[in-house]
Amino acid sequence: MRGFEPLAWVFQAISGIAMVFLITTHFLLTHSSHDLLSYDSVLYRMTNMEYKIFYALLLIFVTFHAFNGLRAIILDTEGGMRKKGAVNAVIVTAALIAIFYGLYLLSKF
Amino acid sequence: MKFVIRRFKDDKSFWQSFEVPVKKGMTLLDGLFYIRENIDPSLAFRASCRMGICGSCAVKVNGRPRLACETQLSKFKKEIKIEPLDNFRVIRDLVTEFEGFFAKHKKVKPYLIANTDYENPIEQLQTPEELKKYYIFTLCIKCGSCLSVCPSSATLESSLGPAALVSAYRFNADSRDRGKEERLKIVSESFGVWRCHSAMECSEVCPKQIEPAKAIQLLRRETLR
Amino acid sequence: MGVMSWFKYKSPFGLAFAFQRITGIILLFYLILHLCYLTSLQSRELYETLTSITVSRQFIIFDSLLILCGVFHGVNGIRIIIHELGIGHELRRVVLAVSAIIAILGWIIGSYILFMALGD
Amino acid sequence: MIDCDIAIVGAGLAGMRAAVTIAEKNSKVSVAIIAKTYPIRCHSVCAEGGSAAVLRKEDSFDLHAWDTVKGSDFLADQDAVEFFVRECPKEILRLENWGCPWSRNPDGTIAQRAFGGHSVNRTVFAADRTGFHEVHTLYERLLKYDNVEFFSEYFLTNLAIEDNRIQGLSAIELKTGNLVFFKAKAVILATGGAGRLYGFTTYSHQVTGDGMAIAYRCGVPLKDMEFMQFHPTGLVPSGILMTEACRGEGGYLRNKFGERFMQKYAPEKMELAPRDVVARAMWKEIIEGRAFEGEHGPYLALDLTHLGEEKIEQRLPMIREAAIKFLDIDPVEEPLPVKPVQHYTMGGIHTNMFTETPVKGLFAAGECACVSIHGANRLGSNSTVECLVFGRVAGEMALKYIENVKDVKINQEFLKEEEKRIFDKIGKGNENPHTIKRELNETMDKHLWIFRNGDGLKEAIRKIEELKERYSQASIADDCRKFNVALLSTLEVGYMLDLAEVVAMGALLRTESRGAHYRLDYPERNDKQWLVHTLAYYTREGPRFEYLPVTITKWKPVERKY
Repeated sequence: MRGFEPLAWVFQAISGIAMVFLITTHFLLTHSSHDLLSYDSVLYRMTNMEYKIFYALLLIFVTFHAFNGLRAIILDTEGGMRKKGAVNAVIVTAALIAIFYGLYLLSKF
Repeated sequence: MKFVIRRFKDDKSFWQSFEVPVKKGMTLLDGLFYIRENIDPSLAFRASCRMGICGSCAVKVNGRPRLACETQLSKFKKEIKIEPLDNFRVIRDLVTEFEGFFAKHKKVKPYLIANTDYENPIEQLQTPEELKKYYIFTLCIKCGSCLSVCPSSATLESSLGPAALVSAYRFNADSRDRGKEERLKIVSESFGVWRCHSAMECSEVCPKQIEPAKAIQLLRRETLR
Repeated sequence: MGVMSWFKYKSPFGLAFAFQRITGIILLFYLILHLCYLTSLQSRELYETLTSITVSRQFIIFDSLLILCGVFHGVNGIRIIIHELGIGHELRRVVLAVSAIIAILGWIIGSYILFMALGD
Repeated sequence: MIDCDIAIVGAGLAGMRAAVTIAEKNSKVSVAIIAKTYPIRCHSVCAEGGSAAVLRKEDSFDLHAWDTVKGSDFLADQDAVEFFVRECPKEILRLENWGCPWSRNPDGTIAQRAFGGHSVNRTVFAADRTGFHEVHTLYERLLKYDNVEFFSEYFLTNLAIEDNRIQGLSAIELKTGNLVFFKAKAVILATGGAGRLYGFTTYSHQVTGDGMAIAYRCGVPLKDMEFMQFHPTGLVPSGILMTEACRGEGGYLRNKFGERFMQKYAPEKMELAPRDVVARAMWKEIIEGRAFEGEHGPYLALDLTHLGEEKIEQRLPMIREAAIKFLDIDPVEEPLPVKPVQHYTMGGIHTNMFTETPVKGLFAAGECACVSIHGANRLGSNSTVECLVFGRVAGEMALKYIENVKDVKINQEFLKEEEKRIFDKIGKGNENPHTIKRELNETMDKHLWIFRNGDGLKEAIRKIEELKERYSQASIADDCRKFNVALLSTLEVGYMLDLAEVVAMGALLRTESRGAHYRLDYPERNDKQWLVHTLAYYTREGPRFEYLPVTITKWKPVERKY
């Protein structure tokens, strides 16, 4: 294994496949009928432990996948590649902020 | 048939049309030679073997890179649009700068790394099955078509590009080679295999059908070990 | 050349690549929007005002397009993962056609569910 | 001005092989490879069939040498041939060690196939892309060394020679259009043949014999230029080579009655007789009306249909690909239309068996040189391996030579003269050089083809003189220096005219038939008078001819029968 890149690649794929299932589930959970989006039912889900774990997982996968994708787009440019270290640092920071902020919100319910 | 050619001269670029009489079996390269010999002797393009093995004459034909020598004119209707390859700097007319392309190829150490004796060479055995593992990837003629359509290479000039990575894989998959580690170190840098996002355009345009995208993915898999 | 260079190529594979990137960027923005929603859950009022705007007939077209983005990104992503495993390269046209069909089906089904859920 | 120790002109098999040797033996010597195209665009990539070498016990050096000498119609220098056959196997194995994907036997050893004129299966091959793989292997090997620098797309214009010693050369850098001077202690010419003298030829577009012509103008004699090889199977109408391996793998030649006509001409070897024999037989079939008639003239059939798809796909994939792409004919199902095509220049720059030319420090190897191992007719698969063997020798000889050369100085006059000649003198008239070239091609195709006769040759010489006259009024219709292809083609045509003159006059003077040179008015071989090499020297009035006896060691000339 050579550094971070192969790991990111594999995890990008794994998170991608996982998300197909997780997001489909999330979509059905929220859109199968109108009431599912009411404040009460959302709050019910947010306070339930199983749902909490489910959403925490989804949050981590989505955030990683999205920011890693963004990283690829930026590194595909001349400027991005010149400041590769900075790009990586900014992306990791942004992703971590998003994940921790999301987890913090989840934990408040 | 009308040839519409994108020309570059003295840092100016313009489109120019030529009328070329077409006979059965005539190729695009024959057409270009017709123009050079009878209409405009200054039309610059590269050509050598005219049988699809030297890789000189790749140009963009109606938006898609092709070897001029292998392109039958009968495939086209009235008009044919010819441009130099994308992702290469144009020197003149259809002639593009290839130094960078070859420099990328050189970067991946595209030669057999093995303990051999120059003065007293001995025959190394290799079964037809071992040969078959990499043979298709030896067929790269370095025409530059793949690089010219690679979206990563379009935005990032320093990425190695399909052809160089194919070369790296070709040697890594050779049973006689002992230089896997060195080569993997180079291609697993971020301008190497990680700049491929499987747009598959290289495999689509490769005139030798060697599937560069596949080679890159196989190479990428090796970096996991 | 920037983003426009993604669209220079004629083959459907290059187009799929370009759309993968664009839908990816759209979905990234949607992710940020989602985090905002999550924040709004702190207050019942805020949440209900937000949903009353976004979950409505006027918005269904955007929702449907979002589903298209998501389904395309997912299906095309899986297609790429298959090829990145080193398999199916020779059959890539077939794989592309099949994934296009799956994506369209997914989009229609998703939009239908969405539409039905909206009720009256 | 670029300074280097050894300059190699030409980046084909021979040139690159020489560079590898030099780099391998001495990493301090700076090598410049100057070539008109990028290295892997050279014509060597078009070699298809294979490379001959004695690798197995059932074969022997003497047998390979005898086959070569007999094939050459006894015009080959036998000491050179003996040296050559002993070196071949090593070169094959070296390439193997450097990564060449030779085709293999099931047990992993290098496979060998049958070829015309060889008594046993001796031809090592890499499918039907042998030259392609050899060139790529050498090029890639060269990327390993730091002291070799490529100057790709530099067009050689002249050699700087003073007191019979080489000092360097001048070349046009195509990208900028500037004239560049290379200072070198030794120069190796490996510029290839002169096939584009002909219209119907297997050659790449750039093979115009520049190196030969420049050496000739600089006073180095050309040897045996009248011997031009015609390959039996060129695809009609493009002239794309259908390798001899087609017949080596068991393909048949048929006339319009479906007969394997070779049984009349070479009952023992049939299709696998040497190329001159087969080409003559085919041309005879054509003349006597037993050929097919097509829209591009008469042709014969190369029948591979009985070999089966598997064998063709494995052994002759490129042939199949080319036939489908260019003619829409699948050789698995249908015979291919072929006729003899100009294929090889046996003659070239006069060198001894150590690749030395009469000029000190100037070496020549590969097709542009005439060591004379091919004599009057080359055997298939001897040429690629010749490039390897004599490329290596040239490299070693150049290395040895520069040991005793301190520093060279290019005469400033030479630089000025050359600038003037290229940019001020040439191309001031209004004659289209391409028209001249076309007429030259037509003349060569008509009068210097497989069968020649005195009257035709005289007519050809007259025509060439006329074209030379017109050439002095040639035009260069391009004022931009960058990648000036008009200048390039004009220069090339000039070189070709000089060579054509040598070929035609040499052929007229040689009043016998030997190997590839067949005179209808002198149909017999004449060992008494003509067991000699032709040497052509440049003079202002045209070539001056001298003759040199052939070296004979073991094998006395006998009647040649297949």
